[in-house]
Amino acid sequence: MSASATARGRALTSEEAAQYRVPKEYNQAVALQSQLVRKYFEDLAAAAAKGKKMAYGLVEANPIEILRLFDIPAVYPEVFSLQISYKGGALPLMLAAENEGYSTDCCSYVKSGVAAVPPIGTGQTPLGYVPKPDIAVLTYSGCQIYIHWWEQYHYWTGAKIFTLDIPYVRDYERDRYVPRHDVRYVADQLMDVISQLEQITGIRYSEEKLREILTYSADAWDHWRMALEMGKKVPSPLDGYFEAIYYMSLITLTRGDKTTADYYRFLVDELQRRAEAGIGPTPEEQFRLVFEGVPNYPYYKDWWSLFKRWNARGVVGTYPKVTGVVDYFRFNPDRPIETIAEYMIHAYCNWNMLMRADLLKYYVDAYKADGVVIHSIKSCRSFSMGQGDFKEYFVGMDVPTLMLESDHVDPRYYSDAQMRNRIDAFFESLALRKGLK
Amino acid sequence: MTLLEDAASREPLELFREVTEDSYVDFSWQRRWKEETGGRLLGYFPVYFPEPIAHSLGFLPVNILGASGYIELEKATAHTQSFVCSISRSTFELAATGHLDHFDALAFTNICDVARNLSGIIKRNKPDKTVVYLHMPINNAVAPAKDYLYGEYGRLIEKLEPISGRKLDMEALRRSIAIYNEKWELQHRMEQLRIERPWLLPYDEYYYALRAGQLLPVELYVEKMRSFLGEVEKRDRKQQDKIRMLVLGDFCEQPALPLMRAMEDAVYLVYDESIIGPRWIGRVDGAEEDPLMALVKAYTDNLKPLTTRYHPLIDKQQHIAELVKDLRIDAVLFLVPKFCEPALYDFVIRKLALDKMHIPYVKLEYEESETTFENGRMTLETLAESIIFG
Amino acid sequence: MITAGIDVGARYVKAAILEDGKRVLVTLVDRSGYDPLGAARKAFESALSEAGLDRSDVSYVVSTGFGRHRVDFRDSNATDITAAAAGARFFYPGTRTVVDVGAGNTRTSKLDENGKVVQFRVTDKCAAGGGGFLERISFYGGIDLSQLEDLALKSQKPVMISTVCSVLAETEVINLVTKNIPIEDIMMGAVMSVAGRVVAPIKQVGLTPEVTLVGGMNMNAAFPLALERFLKMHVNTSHDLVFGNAVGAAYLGYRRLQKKAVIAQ
Amino acid sequence: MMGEEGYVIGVDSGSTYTKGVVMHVDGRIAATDMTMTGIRILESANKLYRTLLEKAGLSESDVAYVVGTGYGRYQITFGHVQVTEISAHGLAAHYLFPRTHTVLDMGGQDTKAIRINDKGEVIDFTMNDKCAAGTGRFIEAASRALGLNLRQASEIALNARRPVKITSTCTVFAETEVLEHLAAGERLEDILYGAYLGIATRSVGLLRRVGVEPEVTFQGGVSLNKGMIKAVEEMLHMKVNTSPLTMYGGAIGAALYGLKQLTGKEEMIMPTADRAPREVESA
Repeated sequence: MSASATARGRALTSEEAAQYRVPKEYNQAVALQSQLVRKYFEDLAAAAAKGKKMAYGLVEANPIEILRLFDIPAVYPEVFSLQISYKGGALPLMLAAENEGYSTDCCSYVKSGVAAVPPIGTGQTPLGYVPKPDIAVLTYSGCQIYIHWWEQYHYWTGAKIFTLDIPYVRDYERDRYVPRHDVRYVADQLMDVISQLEQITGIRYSEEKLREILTYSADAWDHWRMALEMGKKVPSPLDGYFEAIYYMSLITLTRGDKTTADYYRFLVDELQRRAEAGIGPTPEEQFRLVFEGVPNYPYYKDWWSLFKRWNARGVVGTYPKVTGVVDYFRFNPDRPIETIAEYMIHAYCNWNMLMRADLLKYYVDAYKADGVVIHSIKSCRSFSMGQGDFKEYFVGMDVPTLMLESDHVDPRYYSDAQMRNRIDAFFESLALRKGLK
Repeated sequence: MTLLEDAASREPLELFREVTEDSYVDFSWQRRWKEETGGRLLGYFPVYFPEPIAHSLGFLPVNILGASGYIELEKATAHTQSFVCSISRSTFELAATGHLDHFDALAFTNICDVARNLSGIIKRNKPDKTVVYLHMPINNAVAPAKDYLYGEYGRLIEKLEPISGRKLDMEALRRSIAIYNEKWELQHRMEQLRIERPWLLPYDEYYYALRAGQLLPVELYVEKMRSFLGEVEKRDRKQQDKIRMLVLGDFCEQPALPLMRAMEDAVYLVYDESIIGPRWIGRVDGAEEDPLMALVKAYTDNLKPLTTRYHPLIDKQQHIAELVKDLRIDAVLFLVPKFCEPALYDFVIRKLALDKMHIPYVKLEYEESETTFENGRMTLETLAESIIFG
Repeated sequence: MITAGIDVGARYVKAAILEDGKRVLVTLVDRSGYDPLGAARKAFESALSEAGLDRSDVSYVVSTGFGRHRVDFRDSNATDITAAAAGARFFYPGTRTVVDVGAGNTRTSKLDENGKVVQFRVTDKCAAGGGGFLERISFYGGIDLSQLEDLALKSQKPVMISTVCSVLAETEVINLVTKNIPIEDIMMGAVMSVAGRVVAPIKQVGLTPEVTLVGGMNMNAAFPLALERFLKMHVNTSHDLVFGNAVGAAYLGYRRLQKKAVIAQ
Repeated sequence: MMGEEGYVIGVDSGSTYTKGVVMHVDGRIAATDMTMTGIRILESANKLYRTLLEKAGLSESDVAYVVGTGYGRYQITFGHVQVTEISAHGLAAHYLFPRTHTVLDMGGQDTKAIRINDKGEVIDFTMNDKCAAGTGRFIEAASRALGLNLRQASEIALNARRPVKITSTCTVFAETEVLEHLAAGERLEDILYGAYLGIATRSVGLLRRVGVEPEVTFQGGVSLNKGMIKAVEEMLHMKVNTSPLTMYGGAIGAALYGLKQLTGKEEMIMPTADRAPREVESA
């Protein structure tokens, strides 16, 4: 007999739900996504083979439009690290890095990122070949460790660092206030980087071309937002956390071209069809959850199934907003440089803790959620430090909140039994609250 | 007798020790100062803060350096996770338990993600407290950085003026810079003393003298420091056969004094990064016609490396190589606060340089609240044994 | 010439009596209890009587371990790392890498050809808890610590247990037990997780053969085996090395006396 | 399904011990027992199940419902249903002390802070961070390192005058801290009580995460430890409920859960008339 069933009435959990998969015809976006991501990695390898200069970029605040302008292929160590971890290949990289003196307290993104490429690694990974950086574009937004990470590359590989200093959204007295001098500062730096890239690549800067790229970005961006906001529907046609994390790959990696823009149109359309057919990520929708925090990649599907078996759907998450808080920011191709500057400022983790708490509160209300799940990881103190305070905040508002702990890349921090225990207990109490039997 | 009269009558070291121990949790000295002088209090989190700005507006800038285990982390346990460094947790505890209430403003800078978020959750729990978060530039090699930081200091002044009821006066600021330059020179003189004749000034005396500089009114401190150093330089003590050691990593969280004492039994700690901010900034150019811009340049143009501040033009490996050479260092101690990522990454960068030079080094994790120090003693004794004997 | 070594550890006091820096006459162990100094005295005295010696026969006493400064009858003291190095060289003169897994932290060191410590590491806080961990694991497995090695050696495919922290590893073991995984595979997995935590510090000091294991882990045949799997290299072990630090301390005393003798001439 | 006769059994398969209770449908506890869990979880659970029937003088047919809880709950195949020990402890605390609103459960591996409503249902809960795991086993290890058993340690701790600070969150390091203080010549009682206070502080921190609302009931293996009770009360600045039955909290809760499923009865409060079987005291 299945876990936590009730003696009378139907079961609240089922292993069928845990294993449930959205019918193929309603789940093509994911397949298409992985196909396009594969192509992205192939193009990288090809470019590297041709001896093209490789830029390393960071997910938060990546000025991908500008790199496109100068036809520089960009590698995102965060992305290849999480993909390696997702494919179960992270542990050897952790150990290799630790043998070089990196502590268990260092971010596992940094460890896998540095250990994957020479001189520590070979560049050969479960994803295929990952080139080491020639140019490392440091977008200091939302994460201080970005700086230290890029410094590691500089001292290990001699990569040249291009610095973009993005001020934190930090004025606690004035809500959502971004001083003018912040935007000007970022814009000035962008122009500085542009002129340096002109020299390196010999390509002239064309504002017109940039506008064109940004128009695609804006288009993709708007549909990306529409897709995520489908989570407001009851029942929700998508899992705004576990599925959205698949969907966010392209907005991060290939924003600014037609293919990507079309992809997000396709996604919105697919989710529409799901909604009309009453299809969602779980057989039915018993619980609606807001997710705060970075996911667990090494056990992604197992972890997800612990929620699915309760027919719980993540209706929205903060993590997909690390590429920019879509609810708040929109691209404006008419002010190309400023709009990129503003985009870089409004990465989720570049928002101060009060704004983050407010956003979560807004999510709970606007997405009619039953509770909040906070996944706290030691690796990312930018995300995690103070999540305990969020818990306090929600306890104060009588919003059920579950705190979980593991890591996003390092498999050594995941304990199946404890995860299950905490998650089951959380749903048991949610069920009581909702009077489910 | 007023607080300042009393202080004037005190032995420097006695005063230094007293205010240091008072600043773990109580800050009663500063509270009395506020009551008696009607001045304002500004508390700031490590590593660097432009003290002269606050000073010129009638604030006593006080460095909040963690409770060093003198407070139970109860609220901190609820609000912050256990993988967060001790100084941040104890600082939150101090704020949450009202020990920082008499500070009119709290200031933080972008030294790390933890300190950044800490500023936010303190504000969330103390909505009425003015909490200023300064984003110090990291792209310091480009021109816009200066204008930006100038504007950022403008933001700071905007927040402080209403509290102090004064407007910023450039002449006052110039005078503040001058007196803080004096403070820097005295601390620099003490640094040199530890480098040349470490046996004259044991670590804990040096530490009290250093920390008091972040707690006392600068005028009082400068006067006391002068007589203290005068006394120390006259000391006649015997040099022991100990190796000369460089300590790196203690730039933010404070190592427990008994740990440092235990280690100094075995070696001479000739240079360290404890309370490095005010020492790192160096002399601020008083001649500059815009004193605020002088403060800005002192930060952006500073080419001394600082773990918590990135500067594109600095080569950290070359710097540690020079440091080891110039200070005649036998071995390096990486004193890493538990869970302090910045220190952990710089460790790797610097160790790579030391490996090339065949300079022995050890890494030791510590927490401000530690109560046992055998690990540290054993580590340094072994190092000394391996260098002196064998 | 008789020299003695007293190793006052966190849990145990070990004593060794050495003759002419060659023959180990006595080694014995006792609980530190809550009077380390008393325990040290007692261990020393019983060692003497066992060797049929008198206090006056002993020309030099070296104390080591974290209670070393409290041993009031010592002639001098050495840290665990220095003592372990001397002990390892005493039993295996070819030793270049020393591994000493204590109940709390773990110490690794690299020696030059003369046995001088040139590089060493004390594990980070999070890598601690080697010895105690296995005790508790056996407890949960409902077996005696002495059975653990036989069980572990039976293991066909040891399970992977987190190497990051002994507390987490312990929880994992319990979870594994609830999953009906063969006990021998769990036990070997546990042993390997302890070994795994030692690999990084060894690599950091620079792995050079011969590798010698000092301390209590020599009692557990499974541990060196696990370590060898990670290092892909032979590891010197023997039951004598359980007393490596005490013997090493006594050996240091012997060398000290020789130096003195040389100076005297 | 069944009348006012009959029994339910709750089995709590924990990391160290498997505990069980037999409960009459009217809520009376008919028998309690415990055994080492060891590596054969189902076996020890089965063994316990039979002893319980024996003790209560019942036969299988008298048992209408069996509920499993604890880490090994999915192994207890003869159970009708499983429930997490968090929900179980909530129900049990309410059963033992009806005015309970906050529960502190200290086990060998985890510490749990649970807030419950007037029916003993879990409103909110939180568990220790990874870096603060293993409370119970730390107390054991510390005592063992000092060559004492838990009871002795607890008695000694009560005589503390100037407790030393044991600050390390990590139990591994707290352990070495204890031993080093010993070597430094600190007094035994002060070290032990210092260790208890350190744990109590962190546990109270956990309670704050869910919000402390009186009464507070202290459960789990560690809650029988007098020194720990004192420390928790000292840090919490209030009395906490404890009972010799408290280590059976999981099992009692499981039984109550079964009772609820069975009779649909919303809540069940311990019949004050009869207290727990005496021998539990010495457990």
